[in-house]
Amino acid sequence: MSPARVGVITFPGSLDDRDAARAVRIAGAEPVPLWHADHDLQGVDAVVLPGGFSYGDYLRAGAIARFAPLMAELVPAAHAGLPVLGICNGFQVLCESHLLPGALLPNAGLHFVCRDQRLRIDNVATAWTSEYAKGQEVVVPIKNMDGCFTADAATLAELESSGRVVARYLDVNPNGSLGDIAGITNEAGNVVGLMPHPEHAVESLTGPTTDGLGFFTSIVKRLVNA
Amino acid sequence: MSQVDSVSVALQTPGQPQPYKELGMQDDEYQRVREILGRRPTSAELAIYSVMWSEHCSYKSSKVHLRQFADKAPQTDILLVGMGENAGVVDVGQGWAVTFKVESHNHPSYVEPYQGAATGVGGIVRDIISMGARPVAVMDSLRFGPADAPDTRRVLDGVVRGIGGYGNSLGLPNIGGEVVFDKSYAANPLVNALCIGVLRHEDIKLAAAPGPGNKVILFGAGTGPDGIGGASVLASATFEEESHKKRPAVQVGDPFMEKLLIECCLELYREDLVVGIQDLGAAGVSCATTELAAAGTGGMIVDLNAVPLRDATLRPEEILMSESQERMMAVVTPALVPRFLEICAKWEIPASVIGEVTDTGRLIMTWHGEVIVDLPPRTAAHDGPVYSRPMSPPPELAALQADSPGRLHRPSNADELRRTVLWLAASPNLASKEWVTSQYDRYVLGNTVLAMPEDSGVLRLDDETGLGIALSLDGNGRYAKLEPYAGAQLALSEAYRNVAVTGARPLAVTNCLNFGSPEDPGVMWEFARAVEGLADACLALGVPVTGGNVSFYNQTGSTPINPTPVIGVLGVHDDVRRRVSMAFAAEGTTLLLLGETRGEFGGSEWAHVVYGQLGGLPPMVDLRAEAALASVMVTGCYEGFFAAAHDLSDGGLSQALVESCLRGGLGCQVTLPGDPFAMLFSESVARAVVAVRPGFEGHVAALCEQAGTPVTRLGMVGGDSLNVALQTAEGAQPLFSIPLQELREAHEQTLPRYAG
Amino acid sequence: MARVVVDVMLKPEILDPQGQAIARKLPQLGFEGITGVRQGKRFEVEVDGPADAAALGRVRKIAETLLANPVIETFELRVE
Amino acid sequence: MARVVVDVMLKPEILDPQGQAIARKLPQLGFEGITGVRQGKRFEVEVDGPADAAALGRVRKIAETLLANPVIETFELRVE
Ligand SMILES: Nc1ncnc2c1ncn2[C@@H]1O[C@H](COP(=O)(O)OP(=O)(O)O)[C@@H](O)[C@H]1O
Ligand SMILES: [Mg+2]
Repeated sequence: MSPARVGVITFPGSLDDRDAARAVRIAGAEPVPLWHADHDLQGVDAVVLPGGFSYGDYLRAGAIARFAPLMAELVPAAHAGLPVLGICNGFQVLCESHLLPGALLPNAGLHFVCRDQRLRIDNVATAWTSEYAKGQEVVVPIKNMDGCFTADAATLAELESSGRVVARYLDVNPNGSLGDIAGITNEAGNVVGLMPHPEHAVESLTGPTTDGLGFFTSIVKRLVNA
Repeated sequence: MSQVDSVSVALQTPGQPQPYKELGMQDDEYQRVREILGRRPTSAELAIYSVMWSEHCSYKSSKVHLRQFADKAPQTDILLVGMGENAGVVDVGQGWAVTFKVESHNHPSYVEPYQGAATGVGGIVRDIISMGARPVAVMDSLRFGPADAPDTRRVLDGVVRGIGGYGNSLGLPNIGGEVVFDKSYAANPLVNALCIGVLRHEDIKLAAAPGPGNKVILFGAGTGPDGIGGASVLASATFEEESHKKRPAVQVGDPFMEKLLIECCLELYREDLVVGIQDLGAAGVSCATTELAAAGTGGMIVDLNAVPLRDATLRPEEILMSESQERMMAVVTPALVPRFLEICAKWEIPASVIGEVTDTGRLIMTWHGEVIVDLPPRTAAHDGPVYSRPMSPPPELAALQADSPGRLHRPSNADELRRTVLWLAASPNLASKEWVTSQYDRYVLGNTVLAMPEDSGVLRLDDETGLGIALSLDGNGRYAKLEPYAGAQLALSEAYRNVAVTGARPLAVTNCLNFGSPEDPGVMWEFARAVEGLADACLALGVPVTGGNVSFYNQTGSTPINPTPVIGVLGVHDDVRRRVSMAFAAEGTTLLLLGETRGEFGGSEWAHVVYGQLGGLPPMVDLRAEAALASVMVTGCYEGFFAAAHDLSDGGLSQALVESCLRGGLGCQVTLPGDPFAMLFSESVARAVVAVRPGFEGHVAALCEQAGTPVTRLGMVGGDSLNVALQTAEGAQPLFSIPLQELREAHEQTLPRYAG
Repeated sequence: MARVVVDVMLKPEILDPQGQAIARKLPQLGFEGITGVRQGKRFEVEVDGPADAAALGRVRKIAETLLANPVIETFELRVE
Repeated sequence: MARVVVDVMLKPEILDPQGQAIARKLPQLGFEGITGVRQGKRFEVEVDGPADAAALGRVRKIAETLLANPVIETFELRVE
């Protein structure tokens, strides 16, 4: 059986694309590099939008990348159920593309923050979190300038009542995010946006933990069983 | 259009006065230019010579001294590219090579801290790209005025944001550095940025333009009116009718453009599309064209009208001197130009062919069809003036050295010792730098094995074999002020030791020499002594200097900064999985102190923090002991003897224990064998504290015995406090105990208080 | 050539962490009597030709699709 | 209560990478006829009491010290 193929999109200014590809590989899938200017998703089984500063985060984080030709392919595919994980800048692009609600504003402290962050996984029904136990606490790096999740009150209430908050910050809220929200999912559970970086917690040599691997093994398992 | 000061005009108007003084040129330097050309220079030529012969580009005051790095270079075959290129390249084994270099951006960082620091990172990263390497990490060594001085917050906040803002956007992990506060840097902060790049041996690129007929391509950002104050003088002196807008004093960086440049260059290299490449830094197009031509076939023609401009009003002199960021110049064979431009377009990078390589031995530039530059490029790039400036020890030195800290009251009971441990741990120079380092991405690229607050940054280069490197960047201006020869050696010692305690074999050195005005004989003497000390020590330790940077004129009025050589040492890990961290995280491991402790307090943190005193002599340099300690550490780490290791430097054993306990979350119980004050706070060199895994105590003892490294058993790791006792004839007498929580608060609250 | 200014502000119901951080800082710096700060963006867009209805229409479209994020922001156009 | 608007822009001679990146992107998104974009900040400062000379003086001082960086930026005040 050939391994699942997980695409990793590179936008101009993407930074964690190689790291995301490594995490996909460690989880047992084949990473497929995808180029923002192409029109072809190359038949991948799932897609990761990696972290970074696409277009320098100029204007607004994710605002320009959202117009990439490949996004025109990705948005309908995601609506049709393709699993998509947006990490950090990827999360910002997903919000700008309206695949996920809300927006990410500059950190409340007005500084870039890089720290090993404790999180609680609150939704284990998504395509990317099935390998975690509900309420499981993990430590994963966070590193961003614009990580403050914001939405209007109705959207927020809807996210909470439908259990679409995927992960929350514990101990410290590093960026002023509403409801300590670190990640959310769409209604169908196939699109997930995360501010923390699970791809930097997949090897004990280079990460604070290997707690992030579950996001990648979740999708691999799902694709294999599909 | 105004008249152009072409070569033919220059020939017709030999007596025309020229503003060479305003451009910082001496009378005799100007005369030499006239001799070289056999006529007066055009204003464009004057622009080129004035920047290329500036202190910054020509190293005219430092050259005679820097030669020692080559003359005294240790015998080695690890240097694939030595000094003189954009950065040295070191063989780290398995076909891999590493290039690294540190550079200053001090003055711009005082004027506009954010942009000054940001463009400092940008500049050093381009040096590394131009060697053919992929940049893989950055480091930064920072010095500010006192933490509580009125202007420090502005400079500190801006500089840290700038380093982070630029480096984070490039996707380069920041893996270490320094933050030092001292009144000597109050109006003259030091911002030294280091970049590390990795490449295969066969991928090395050089800054040379060989092959007549090959095309010269300028790519990256447009050329704008950045950093051309001098050129405006020239332009307005020559073209009075032109109303020259105010030119910016500040260069602004575009990290997004630089990130694209990195990826674009790497793709160009992968397809082998360049025969020579050079980044544009200080002196911009002047520097890139003269250096490329001088190192190549010898000639080049350039059409300055082909340079893409951000500001259409720029005069040719201004184009030549512009220091706009994020630009590179490549030499490409004609057949490959279309593919080259295609790759630039893919990365959305503007690129234009601006000239061609020739074998005429002349650099010729045209502007609207007229020849405005016609000169032998070597004369601008390499044959600048060289000065042996007068030097003599600073008048105050003897008194300074005589004022030994021996006169200061020392903590004399357990309570005073305890308070001193906490006081030092909370002092701005020794306090946690988390406020700074949490603004830097240390994870990106996924190869960071150790980073702040560890002794060195450690990176994995090869996923399969575990090949890796370690880097540390250190300086100590107080030591160098007291004795510059020793001061430079002590900085090298510390960086060398920091690399070795992680288990890496120290290999090579880069340096950034931050000094006052070379026209001050006292400063010049300090500089010469520091260079001599560094060259001698590099020879003794067998680690060659691969490159570096000199920053002069760091002073306020006539008061220079403390002389501050900042030294970077690169080490190699054959298998990075065997690296050792400073964290006390394994209960029950045995703590040993390696090395000999003498009562050395000259220039110490203790004297600085408790009394604000600086005097006496710095700790004794002992390179033989340093090399012995390193051999113990490298072998011991590889063999898996150590659960933790931390070097001793500023603040001595006290500070090392505090840091290792807090890092690992475990306390320790130590018994000091002699004078507790000296044991805790002396800054003797060539020492480290190690936690030995159970069962390996004998192996370590044998290893140390063989190397000639003294060993003192201190105690054990464990518990949740730092417990210190004194060995007496009656046994161990408890001195004091500090809960980790109390230590943590002392250590971690200082910087946020001043900076937040 | 004319200049159209686009002012982009967060919707009033959206929390503005940047503005709040500034407002919090003011009393520490000795500035009293400020009850709130909100931070937004200002774009100066240079159009080719006059700022006529067509040009304004184009800038409005740019503001809607790119310069402002309608989920959280509102914008206003002004000719300067 | 009154509102003072502070517009902060980079000085004209200072490079604006953000504005340039936006301007470069517009033609690719199908927007023609834009010759330049510059991006700045807009602050809405609410003052306690009327926007009289004293209040404006205070906001000006805040703009100088906190909202704008006088080395590279200029600012303008406006009462709304
Ligand atoms: N400006 C900085 N940038 C990155 N890391 C820094 C900086 N300043 C300090 N650090 C890191 O903080 C830690 C403590 O610094 P320091 O006490 O100077 O270390 P050492 O004495 O071992 O050289 C080190 O890991 C160092 O690399
Ligand atoms: Mg150290």
